[in-house]
Amino acid sequence: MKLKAYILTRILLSIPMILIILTIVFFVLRVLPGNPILAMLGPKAPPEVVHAMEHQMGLDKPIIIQYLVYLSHIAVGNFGTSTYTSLPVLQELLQKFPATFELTLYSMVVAVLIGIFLGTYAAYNFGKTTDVFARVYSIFVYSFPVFWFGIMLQLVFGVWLHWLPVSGRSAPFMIPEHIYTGIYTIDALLNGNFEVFIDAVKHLILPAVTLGIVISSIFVRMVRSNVLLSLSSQYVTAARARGTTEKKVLFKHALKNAMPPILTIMGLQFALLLAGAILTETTFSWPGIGNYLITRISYRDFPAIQGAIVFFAFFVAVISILVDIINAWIDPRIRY
Amino acid sequence: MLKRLGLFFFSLLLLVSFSSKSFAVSKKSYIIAGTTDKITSLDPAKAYEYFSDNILQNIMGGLVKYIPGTTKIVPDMAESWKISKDGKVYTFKLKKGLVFSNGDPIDAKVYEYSMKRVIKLKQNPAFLLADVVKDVKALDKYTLQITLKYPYSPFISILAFTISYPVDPKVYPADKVYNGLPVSCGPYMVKKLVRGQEIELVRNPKYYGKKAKTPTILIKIYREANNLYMALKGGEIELAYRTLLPQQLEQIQKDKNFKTYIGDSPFIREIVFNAKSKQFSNPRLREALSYAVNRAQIAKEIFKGQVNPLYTLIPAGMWGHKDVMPHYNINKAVAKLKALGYTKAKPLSITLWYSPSHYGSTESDVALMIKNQFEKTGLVKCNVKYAEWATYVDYWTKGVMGMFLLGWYPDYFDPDDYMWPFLETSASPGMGSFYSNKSMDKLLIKARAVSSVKERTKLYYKVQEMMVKEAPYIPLFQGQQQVVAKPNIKGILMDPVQIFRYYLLSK
Amino acid sequence: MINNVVVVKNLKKYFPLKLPWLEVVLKKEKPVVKAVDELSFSIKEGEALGLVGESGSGKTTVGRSIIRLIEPTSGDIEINNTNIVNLKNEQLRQARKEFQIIFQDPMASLNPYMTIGKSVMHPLEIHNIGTPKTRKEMVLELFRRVNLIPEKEFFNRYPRQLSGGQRQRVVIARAIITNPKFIVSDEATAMLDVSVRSQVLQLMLEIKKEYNLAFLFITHDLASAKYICERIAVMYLGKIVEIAATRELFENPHHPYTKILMSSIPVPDPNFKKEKIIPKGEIPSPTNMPTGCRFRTRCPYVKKECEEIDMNLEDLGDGHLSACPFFK
Amino acid sequence: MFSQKIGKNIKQLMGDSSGVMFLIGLVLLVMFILMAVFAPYIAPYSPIKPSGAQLLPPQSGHIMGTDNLGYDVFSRVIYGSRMAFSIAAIATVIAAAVGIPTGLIVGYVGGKLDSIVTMIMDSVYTFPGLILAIAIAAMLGQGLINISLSIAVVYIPTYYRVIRSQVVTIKSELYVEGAKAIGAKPKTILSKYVLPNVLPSTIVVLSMNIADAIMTEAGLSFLGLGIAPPTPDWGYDLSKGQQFILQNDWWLVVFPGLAIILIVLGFSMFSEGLNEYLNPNIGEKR
Repeated sequence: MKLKAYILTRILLSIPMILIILTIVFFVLRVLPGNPILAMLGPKAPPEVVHAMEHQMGLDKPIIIQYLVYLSHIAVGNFGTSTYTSLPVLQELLQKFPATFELTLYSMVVAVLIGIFLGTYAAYNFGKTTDVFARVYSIFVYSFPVFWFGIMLQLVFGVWLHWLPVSGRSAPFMIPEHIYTGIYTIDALLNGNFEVFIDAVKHLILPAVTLGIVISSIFVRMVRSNVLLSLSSQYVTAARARGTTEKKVLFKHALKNAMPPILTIMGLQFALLLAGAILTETTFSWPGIGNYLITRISYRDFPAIQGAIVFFAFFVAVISILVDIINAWIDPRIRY
Repeated sequence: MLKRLGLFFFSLLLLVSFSSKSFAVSKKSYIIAGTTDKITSLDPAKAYEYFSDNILQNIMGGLVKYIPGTTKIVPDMAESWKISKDGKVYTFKLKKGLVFSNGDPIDAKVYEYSMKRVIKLKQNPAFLLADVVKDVKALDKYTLQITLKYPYSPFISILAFTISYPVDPKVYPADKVYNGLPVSCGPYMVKKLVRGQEIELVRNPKYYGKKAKTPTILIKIYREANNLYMALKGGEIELAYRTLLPQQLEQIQKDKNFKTYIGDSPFIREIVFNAKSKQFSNPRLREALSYAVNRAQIAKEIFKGQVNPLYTLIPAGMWGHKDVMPHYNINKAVAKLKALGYTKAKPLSITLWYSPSHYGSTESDVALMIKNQFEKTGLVKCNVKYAEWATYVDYWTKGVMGMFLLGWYPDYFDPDDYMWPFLETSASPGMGSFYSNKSMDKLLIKARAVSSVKERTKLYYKVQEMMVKEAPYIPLFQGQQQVVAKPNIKGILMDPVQIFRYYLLSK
Repeated sequence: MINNVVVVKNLKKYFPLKLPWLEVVLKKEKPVVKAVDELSFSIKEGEALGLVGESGSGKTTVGRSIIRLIEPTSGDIEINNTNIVNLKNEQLRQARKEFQIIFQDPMASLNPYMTIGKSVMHPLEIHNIGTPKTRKEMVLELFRRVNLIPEKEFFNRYPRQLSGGQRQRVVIARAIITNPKFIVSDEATAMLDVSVRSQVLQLMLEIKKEYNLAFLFITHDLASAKYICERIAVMYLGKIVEIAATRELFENPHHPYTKILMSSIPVPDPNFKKEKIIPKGEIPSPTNMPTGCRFRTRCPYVKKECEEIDMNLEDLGDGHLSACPFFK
Repeated sequence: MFSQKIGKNIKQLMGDSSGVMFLIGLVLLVMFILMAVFAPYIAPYSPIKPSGAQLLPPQSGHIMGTDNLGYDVFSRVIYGSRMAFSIAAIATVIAAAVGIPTGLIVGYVGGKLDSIVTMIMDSVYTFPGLILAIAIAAMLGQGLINISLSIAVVYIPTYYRVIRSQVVTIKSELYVEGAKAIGAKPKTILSKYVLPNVLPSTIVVLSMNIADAIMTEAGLSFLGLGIAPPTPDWGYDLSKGQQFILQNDWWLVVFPGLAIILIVLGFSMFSEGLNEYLNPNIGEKR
């Protein structure tokens, strides 16, 4: 099967996933108590206004109709209007998304770096101290609640040492002048403003390290077992026999060949990373989609909640498609 | 290699943490404030919670305004006004040459457009105008006539509220809430708004009144009290307004690097009983419970003395306030509960509801403390339940909850706003109490129509005395406004109407 | 006159070919693999019919579809005068006590979490034969018969605690406990050690005689088939190419394929020289079957006409049928 | 003979590190179970009544200090184990009760039903569990059952997938075909032939899942979507404690956090060891 057809299949297959998540959330939200109109208008709103509003938002129609209408809107990228701010939900989400993306991106970098180095070294020193450390590390860190670990880092680096800011994305006046990507570290560099860049990095360190370390437990384990596997394979033996240096053996041959499964796992862990991102965003007041979701839940801002979750589903789908495509591109056997 | 990499990251960390603490906050040209409040909308037709309104109060103005630091209403964009004898027709003469920040003129037509727009859009606060205003008409370019449905003496206060502010008809659509950057007509204008992060106010050069003292105000928006506190302590912000935790405020009051300003707030908290519910329909039971509530303990232990116990619905400091409700007396509570037939073996079993985030993170503590106070009688078994705000609103309007915590922030500065919505038959369902009493209604209507403050005070005394007998509410406490700032910040005004005026700040 | 216990007519089993969904959607005709194509044969009471062929010839599919473990695409299967193709689920389930199957891998055919006693007793419970008391007795007696002694100890053992030969005896016991009329043996001895194999073959032969069973003996090993079977059918790519009494087939093989198979039997006598006919090339892919005679691509005697013939069995007399019209 | 077997097993377990892990995990779990069962005897105070001054640092009488309402932190940590266990247990039981039979039946029946159900389950599985749980919990509201339910929904696919994939393999095993051949009903085949072969791996997934469920519950409570106070709950106490972290009241955060870590550690070590022992071939957890 050709790569293009594979990509097409993969994309088509992810549509049901988004649809199913959307459906679950839609019905869960609608079936349960709580009146979004009242939440929006306040209890003082006269009943006829409430009814008019319900009518305007289509909440008086049968739930199936509402569902179909919602689907047709989503299909054309209309996520509805927030009942809390009256802003288009998509616009709000797109504004929040770069923050979440920046956080997850750097967390992933932290996790991958720790995972690759610790995992590879552990595999290389199989059974020795490094290895034992790596295994204990991954088991321990896996048990850390993200938010707890975040609080601890805040306590140490923010409250006690005063090294790093404990919350938010930027200091006052440190939002990049021109927003291109919404990712502050990149925008600051594009603006050529090094001060803003440093500020963005400072704000990123604690949340990204928190999330990165917690996720890294899985990477360490995966990298270790995959590198172990490829260290015992014939091409590594062959490379050694040719007199390749150990460092080259380790990073060029063993790690390279262990990469496809690691990549796949990275893709799978992305969901975990996103879930962690919500807790991290809450802990560090990071103004991303997670924070947005949690805030809007208390206002029962249906369009916003649904929007955020659909957005997450999209994000997960896109990432897993990307990972699959990269994998298929690296290893043609995966296509079938 | 690992070592080298580690060293690299460590030095990067050091570099990043020690370099560039030097962003230019020391310049006189701006003040950086911080808050935990959130902005919903800056369209006067929709804005209806403290922070959005407060921003509007700094970037816009209306026909009338309060003299800063007082509750006295004076003309603002109006030059003068007349009220007809029957109290139904208000005629305003506008000042000439008024313009919005974009240069568009402000005239009577603009006001007509704005007020009609509010009523048409039917957003959250629209009822303030819609309920009483019959018609708005620009008689000529500078004359505006507002006709009411019935004489309503607090109406002039409503005109000082954000709902009555003029909007630019060229920018604000007539049939939709406007979401862009506001067009201002006040001391400041919004230069930048990054939701959930910060809002930047700059001086409005076209403002007709006194220019704002500081060219730029940056308000950083924090998610939690902790973040706000941290930012304040770390020097990121120079002023924190709404809302630190009581413990944090207590600590910072001892800190010589900061100055704390405390003032009364018209914000009140109360327990609401659903008078229609089976369990709480008996006024004697409600009375018995009100004896069990120890407001002083709540004020002291949860709020560190930063709120004041309140024994009526009208806040202290406002005319009409009368201390009427029973004070804490556990023996009386026990006696009254016993008289109602409750014993240790057969205790009264009730549920107290609260909403966890709407009134800040202290709310669950308040609920738990009240539960413990009820249970201290030994004759009550009190459950505590919570619901998120939207569900909470739904529950109380549907009468699901029998007893719950609620708060009230006035729309206009008049005792009517503390009495009518709570006690009048058509209004009380909105408060979840469903309280109804015909003689009470008569008193309340009368108090609206009369314009003499003396007369009205008498009437409200009567209302409050009647309320004690029925006890549909247990008022708990009255809030404070608290501002913490660097000592060099001047112009912080503790306003009785709790309008925080950023435009008076300077350093 | 001895009754036919099993009569199979025109049995077909086609498997749909798995393709990527895109191609499935685009193609009108769904390609199939013709694993079993128009097979007909019968087995008499007390008779064993051998079904031999290379792996991939479809003989296992025959064994499974004949007792409807997999659904045949079409055809009639009469067992004990009942056409089991038409039976509904529940009827079929009840009819199953009349015919049983012995699989190749005895370890895999026993539930690892069930003692072998329970495993053998289970068919009795399913078909409600005997009472709970007598069932155990029946099992123990059968254990003695198949030489699983001490039988009481064996009763409570798990499959993993048995040797391969013992396991296959358990499987045989389970197959005959309901007193069936017909048993399919699917390479039942293929995975056993040579030493054990003959014992198990012997047991099967005895059982066949004692119970007067009809036996379908599927194997790729002509020697085993010769040992047990009265008649043998040779299969190639889903078709029977030749069928005859065992002796007749061995003495007088007619179809070129049979000849080739014969030549591959190891012969104990090193001096016995045999004409070696080795088939050319690989066995063709079943998805891309040759037209005409399916064997023609590998037949040493292939002619031009082979492209056009139907592979119909022709009677050569005395029940010896062959599908090659040319080769004499 | 039996004791001999156990001795051999322990030796086998202790032989490599997974055995040590298993034992540490077991000890931790037993500790927490005892804590939950005997909470009233261990805890010095009621966890839902003030028992001293507010915000006392750890000291004799309050070895983990008190919180902002004067509740004893130690007592709340002890009682918190009850909440953790109950929610995790209820959620896991619900998830297993739905996921296992669904996996069994769908896996066995196969065909279109299989493709559809598997697609639904996979969708839920790939979606970040916590986020889904947040959405459901937020809407269901507080309460033991509601929270357990929202967590359960997230874990149903985990069971379904494990069971289904094994059923699909086991279905083609000869002994299942054999059972069909002897005329066993599908119900009998599922319960007597398929299920027993699936159970060992299910037990491992179960114990891994409890760890995850405890973590998810803590996350939900931390976000304020969990159990209503004053019921002792680690996640809630943590989020409450975070408010006071700037006043250096570290004990409010450290102790409930450690409790979560240790119980999750206990479960994951236990299940990891169990996994290696029962079926070395079963793959990754989420």
